[in-house]
Amino acid sequence: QTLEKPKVSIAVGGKNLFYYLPLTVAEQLGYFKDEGLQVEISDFAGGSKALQALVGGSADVVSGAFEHTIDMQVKGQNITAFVLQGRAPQIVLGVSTKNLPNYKSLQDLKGKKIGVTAPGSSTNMLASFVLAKAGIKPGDVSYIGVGTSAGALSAVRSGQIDAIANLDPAITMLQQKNDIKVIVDTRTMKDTLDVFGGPMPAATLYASGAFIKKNPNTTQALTNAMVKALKWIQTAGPDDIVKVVPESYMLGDRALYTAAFLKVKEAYSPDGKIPDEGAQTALKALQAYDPKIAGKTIDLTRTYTNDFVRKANDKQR
Amino acid sequence: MQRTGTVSQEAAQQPGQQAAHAALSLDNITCTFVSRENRAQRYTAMADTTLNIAPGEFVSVVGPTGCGKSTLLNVGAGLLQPSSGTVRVFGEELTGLNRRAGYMFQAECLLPWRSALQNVVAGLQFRGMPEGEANRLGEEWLARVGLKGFGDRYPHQLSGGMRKRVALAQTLVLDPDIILMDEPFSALDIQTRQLMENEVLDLWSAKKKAVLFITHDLDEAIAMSDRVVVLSAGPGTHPIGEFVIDLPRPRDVAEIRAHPRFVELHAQIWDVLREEVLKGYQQTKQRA
Amino acid sequence: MQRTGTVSQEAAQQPGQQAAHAALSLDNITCTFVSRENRAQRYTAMADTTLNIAPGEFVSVVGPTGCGKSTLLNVGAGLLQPSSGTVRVFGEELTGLNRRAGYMFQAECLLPWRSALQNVVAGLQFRGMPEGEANRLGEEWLARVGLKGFGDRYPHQLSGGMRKRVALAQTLVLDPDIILMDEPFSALDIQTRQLMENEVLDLWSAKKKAVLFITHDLDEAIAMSDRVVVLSAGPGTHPIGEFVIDLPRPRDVAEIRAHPRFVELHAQIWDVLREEVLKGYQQTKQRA
Amino acid sequence: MWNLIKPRQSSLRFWQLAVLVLLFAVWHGISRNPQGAFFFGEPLAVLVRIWQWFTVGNGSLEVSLGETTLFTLNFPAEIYPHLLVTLTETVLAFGVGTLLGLGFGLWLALSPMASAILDPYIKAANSMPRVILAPIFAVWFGLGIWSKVALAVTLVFFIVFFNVYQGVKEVSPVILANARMLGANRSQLLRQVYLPSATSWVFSSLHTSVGLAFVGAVVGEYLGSARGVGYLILQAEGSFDINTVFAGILVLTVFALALDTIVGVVEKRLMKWQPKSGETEKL
Amino acid sequence: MWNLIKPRQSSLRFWQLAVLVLLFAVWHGISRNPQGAFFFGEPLAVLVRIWQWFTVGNGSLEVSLGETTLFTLNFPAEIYPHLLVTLTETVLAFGVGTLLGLGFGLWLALSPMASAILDPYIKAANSMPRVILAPIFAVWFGLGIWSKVALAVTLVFFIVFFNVYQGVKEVSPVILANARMLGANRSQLLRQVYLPSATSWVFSSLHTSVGLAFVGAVVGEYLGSARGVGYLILQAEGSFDINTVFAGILVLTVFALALDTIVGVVEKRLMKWQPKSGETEKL
Ligand SMILES: Nc1ncnc2c1ncn2[C@@H]1O[C@H](COP(=O)(O)OP(=O)(O)OP(=O)(O)O)[C@@H](O)[C@H]1O
Ligand SMILES: Nc1ncnc2c1ncn2[C@@H]1O[C@H](COP(=O)(O)OP(=O)(O)OP(=O)(O)O)[C@@H](O)[C@H]1O
Ligand SMILES: [Mg+2]
Ligand SMILES: [Mg+2]
Repeated sequence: QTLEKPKVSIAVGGKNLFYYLPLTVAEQLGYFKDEGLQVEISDFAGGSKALQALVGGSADVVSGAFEHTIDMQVKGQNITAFVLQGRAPQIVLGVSTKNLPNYKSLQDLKGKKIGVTAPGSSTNMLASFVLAKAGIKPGDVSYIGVGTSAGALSAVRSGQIDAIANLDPAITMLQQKNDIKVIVDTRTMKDTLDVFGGPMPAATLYASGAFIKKNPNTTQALTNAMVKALKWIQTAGPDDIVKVVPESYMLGDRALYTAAFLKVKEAYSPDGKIPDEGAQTALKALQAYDPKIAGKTIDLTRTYTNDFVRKANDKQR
Repeated sequence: MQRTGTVSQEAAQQPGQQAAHAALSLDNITCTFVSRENRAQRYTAMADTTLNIAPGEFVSVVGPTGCGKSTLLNVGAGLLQPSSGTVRVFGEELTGLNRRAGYMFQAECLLPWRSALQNVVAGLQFRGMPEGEANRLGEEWLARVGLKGFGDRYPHQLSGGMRKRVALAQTLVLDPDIILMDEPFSALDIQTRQLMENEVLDLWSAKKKAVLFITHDLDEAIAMSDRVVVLSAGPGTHPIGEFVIDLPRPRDVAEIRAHPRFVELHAQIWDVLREEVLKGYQQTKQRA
Repeated sequence: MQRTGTVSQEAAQQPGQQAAHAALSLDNITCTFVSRENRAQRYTAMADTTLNIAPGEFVSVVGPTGCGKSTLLNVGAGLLQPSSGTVRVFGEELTGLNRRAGYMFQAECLLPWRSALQNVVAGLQFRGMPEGEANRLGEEWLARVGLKGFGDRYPHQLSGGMRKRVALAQTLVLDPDIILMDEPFSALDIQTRQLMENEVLDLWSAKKKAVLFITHDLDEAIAMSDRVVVLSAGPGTHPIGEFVIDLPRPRDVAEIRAHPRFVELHAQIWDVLREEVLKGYQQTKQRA
Repeated sequence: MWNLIKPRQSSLRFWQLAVLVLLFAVWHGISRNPQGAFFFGEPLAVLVRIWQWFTVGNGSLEVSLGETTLFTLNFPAEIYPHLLVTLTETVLAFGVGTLLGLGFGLWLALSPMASAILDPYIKAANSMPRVILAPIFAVWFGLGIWSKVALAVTLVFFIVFFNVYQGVKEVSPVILANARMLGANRSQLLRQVYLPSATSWVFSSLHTSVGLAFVGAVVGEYLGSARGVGYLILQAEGSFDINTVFAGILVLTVFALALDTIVGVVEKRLMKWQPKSGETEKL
Repeated sequence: MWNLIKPRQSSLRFWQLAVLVLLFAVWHGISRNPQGAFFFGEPLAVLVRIWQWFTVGNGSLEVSLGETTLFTLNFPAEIYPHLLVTLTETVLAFGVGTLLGLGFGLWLALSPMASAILDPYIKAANSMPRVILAPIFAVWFGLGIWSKVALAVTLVFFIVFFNVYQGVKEVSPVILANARMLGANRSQLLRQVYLPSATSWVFSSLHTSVGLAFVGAVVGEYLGSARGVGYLILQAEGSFDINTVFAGILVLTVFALALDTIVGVVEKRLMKWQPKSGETEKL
């Protein structure tokens, strides 16, 4: 089997997030090389920038959220996810213990400031989704983009925001210092099912339909590597992770990193399959949140394919 | 003023005949400056001025300070568009710059980023003369104006009089058909001045250029020129007297001053000029 | 040169006595310019120059162009640090600017963003004079230099001679104790020039200022001064002759020229000066 | 033919409009291609979006000082509070940055030792990527407008600073000597000589920094805020609504031009002493 | 006492060093407080990081043209490929931006009609937040260095442009008239009059834009790249490794100063005709 395109450029928005850990594992353990691939991973300031690089044709494949495939279908771009990395969004909603020490229920968040990574991002979506279920309209709270790094921490600690929807490692850092009280934790399957009413596909590898059609072998090779990485993670302990991940991800604090890893471990897909009801859940969530998608009919079958994962799993066994 | 009247009438007939063959002919020029901010604020510096300079003629212009001599030269050089009237250069109507003229400005005009020698050869370079030849000519002219060895100084390292001499060399090295000079020697001491005057006269008599020369020194004007034009005080300056200088050539500017005809002409022109200067001075002393 | 020798020796004795009471005293001044890029490239403009000006004395300096007259004035004004020697102002050693002097520059020096009137009153404003009074004085001085009604023009809207006169008013309106003037009248026609000269003489005789005056016009120097200093040609300029002008005061600059003593002095100074100019000119013509 | 339509003063507006129409036409052409539309949006949709911003919905803005809300402004359409916030930030940044740049520029230009010592540090500060400072500003100045102002100031400041510094050094030595001889003290020299002489330098930098003040404010909002046009743009980008992104840019541009026009008017008034060519009247 | 240690030419380096030490001391002081260390890192750790960058590990850089790899460079330590990429981007952006700015500035300053027509569009372009253009540049120029160069060029260009434009307009009318009378044609006027006269303007803008070229390159990398110092900073920020962020900034700063020094040397050579004060020799 010859690869149509051994040189593959992968775009990712925030490479060192736990959200994209399988990609890093595959890269670091040399799984891509094993498949004969030469990948170059470009890191972007955000998931939407990575997607833009794909649409613009400068990146071949994106490691990004599954929702993007649905979003892009509305925009007339045909994009297909072909391997799942995470089955839970890993987003955590917490309230500031400083500003709201007496937090009781979601109703307390009315009129408050909620920090999200960026307005319109999936953290924003989750927060709106959770609040909507409690009967709070988007206009009743204000969302502030605080990013995923130092800005997010300082916004909570200095009391500039009352609640935060964010990802690891920021969340674990806040939890350790008792800065926030977690109220929704989609790092766990339980909360994910609670909130979304079904499994929620999170990080995937996706590419344009045309790319997949033109380069099936390359796509297969990528999938093989990713599935191998996912399997490795299932069996890996904290010590293994620490060995694999680049030193610089460790934030100078291994204990913190391993603690965070144990929290999110459950969220990684064991086999890379995108569950069919998961796609439904994602669409429902988007429709509830984004009026532009609400009215549209979406052909979900075009947004993902499990063909490659199936073959990869067969091969692994 | 009667005497002057006749002189200027006599002169006034000439332009009509001369205009066709003149090297530079200003015909009925009026120059009105307007302020850009306030169009109502205007000043007519020159009104209905007619002046013709034949090829090979040396014409000096004298007049009270601020009357409009520099303006006249700017018009002749094509740097200033007159409000009305036409300028002709060797019979052709002038539009844009007067390419056949060399102009030595009254104000400081050396290129500050070029050394003295580079300033002198600037015009030659613009005309595409090879470097070596240009520099040779430039050095020669620097020596002629008494600045040999100062070629590598920048303008700010030269004295006021030296800068003027560099500017003189810069203009004359190009050997233009019409030479316009605005108070070229005012910053020089008498002796150097006379040396320079003789230098210019030599050049002029060898090549018979048309020269329009502005000066405040009546001696200088008479000693050098074929004709002296006296301008009235502003506003609305115009020629009020033209005197043909019928002194023998070649002249030495120092010796000619003793010539009896020189003294006579000096007295005549001085008469006209003095009245005009006083008039101008009184005017500005009394103006609103 | 013998005759000059005696004169200058006689003068040379005075400085020693005068230095203590002098308004401005330059003692053994040497000025060497060095190029910043190339420290070896140097030019000694002035060497071992001693000059004292008593309070109320009018001293003129003449010399060939480029000899170092402006440099001398810059040193006196405190704008240029001499390489060696000391400057004293009313007995005190000068460090920094000479605050008691007014300096009319040779180059264009008006503030281009101020109108003529605003330029004249600039110094008054700096001294904190109330606006109304300053403007009244300014208008008065504008009229004195024959520029009444031109107060609202910006410098670029004035002629060369007008700008010079504004600069003159700008300096004199401040009524400084020491007046330094660098070729103040060179851009003016003879008549205006004489009017200005008389204006300056009137002011000087009324207030008895110390004046250091640079000019290329020997007539002007003699007509106005108590003493005329002749500088040698550069490099290494120094006084080579001092002439006390013992003409009666008050003088009218136009009339005094006919005075027999004037003619005599003129001839004496001219003798010294001429040789010097020719020497300077020859030098620069022959220099490397 | 060319002579008839050749650009001249009278047909200036026409030609400017022609360029505008051309730009829109090219844009429209690009947007016919879906790939192009994805990146550049569609001009018509963008204009519709702007129209909606200014007509549909309503907005409100709480003006508060510290913890207490002073008053609440209500607006007839959605865009106003955002626009007001962004404009406030920009104008503040422009003002503060200009003043700081002027002050520092003058100070360092006039004290050669201070400038020699601090020179490398200022240049270092100028080459620091400001985006990285955003979180720090957020801590110091909060998430309100002031952190955005601070970010924009770091852009404006250096541009004004370098030009003022150079402008002051370019003052004609003779004019300076003259003013000193006329008795001007330090502060008078500053106000009456250095500043007027440096005006054209200052204004050149102001034209650049008007634009960069907007850029700074928007990027600041983009990195973390609850309102402002940058917030709208960021939100639209998150949901791949490129039309709204361009609508935001267009609105900002119009206001940048307005601010620049004001700068231009001031410049013209202050520079009226400068010689211009063609001062004779043609009859 | 003050006179003894007062800054003067000879003790300049000492004082610069003193400021540096002071800065590090303050920084160290801040970093004793954990909150401070969180935002500003610890100077010692930062220096260690830099040391490691330059000594530990190895790096390689594939230089490729289009799809084909031309050759692979191998380096003795980690930082070199990143540094090389960023420096290349910066220098390219600086060069291209300066040339474009010069060209456009000269053209518009000398053709008043074109400048009148295009004026609003240039100002509009200058006030456009460049960050938004990053994805578009990625489309046009790919994910390699050229999209970063493009982003940095948009910063450098306008700064140089506005200064050149103003600089050309400031040419002394008399000197210009003199050159024209001496027979200079358009291109000679350009090279012999406008450009030399505008040099100090150009250099003022170059000092600003050296810094901004770095900022542009780093922000470009920050918004999306696979290598470069900006990439390192982005990685470090994502993992809260503030020491590495500051190490990156420090390294960049040093190189920015080096580039600025080169600009300064060129400036000094070209400006040697300018009058300076204190030209007499003190004996
Ligand atoms: N740009 C201008 N705007 C308005 N007025 C001007 C302008 N240029 C010159 N003038 C006026 O025109 C008149 C003539 O000026 P011009 O420079 O020609 O005088 P001039 O004869 O050369 O004087 P001078 O002997 O002093 O050099 C003056 O009154 C001057 O104020
Ligand atoms: N900054 C400088 N660097 C080098 N040489 C200089 C500098 N300034 C003046 N000089 C030289 O010093 C000498 C004297 O100059 P200065 O300006 O004093 O002459 P001056 O007597 O005023 O001449 P003029 O009558 O022409 O005004 C000249 O040879 C000049 O070249
Ligand atoms: Mg004149
Ligand atoms: Mg002089």
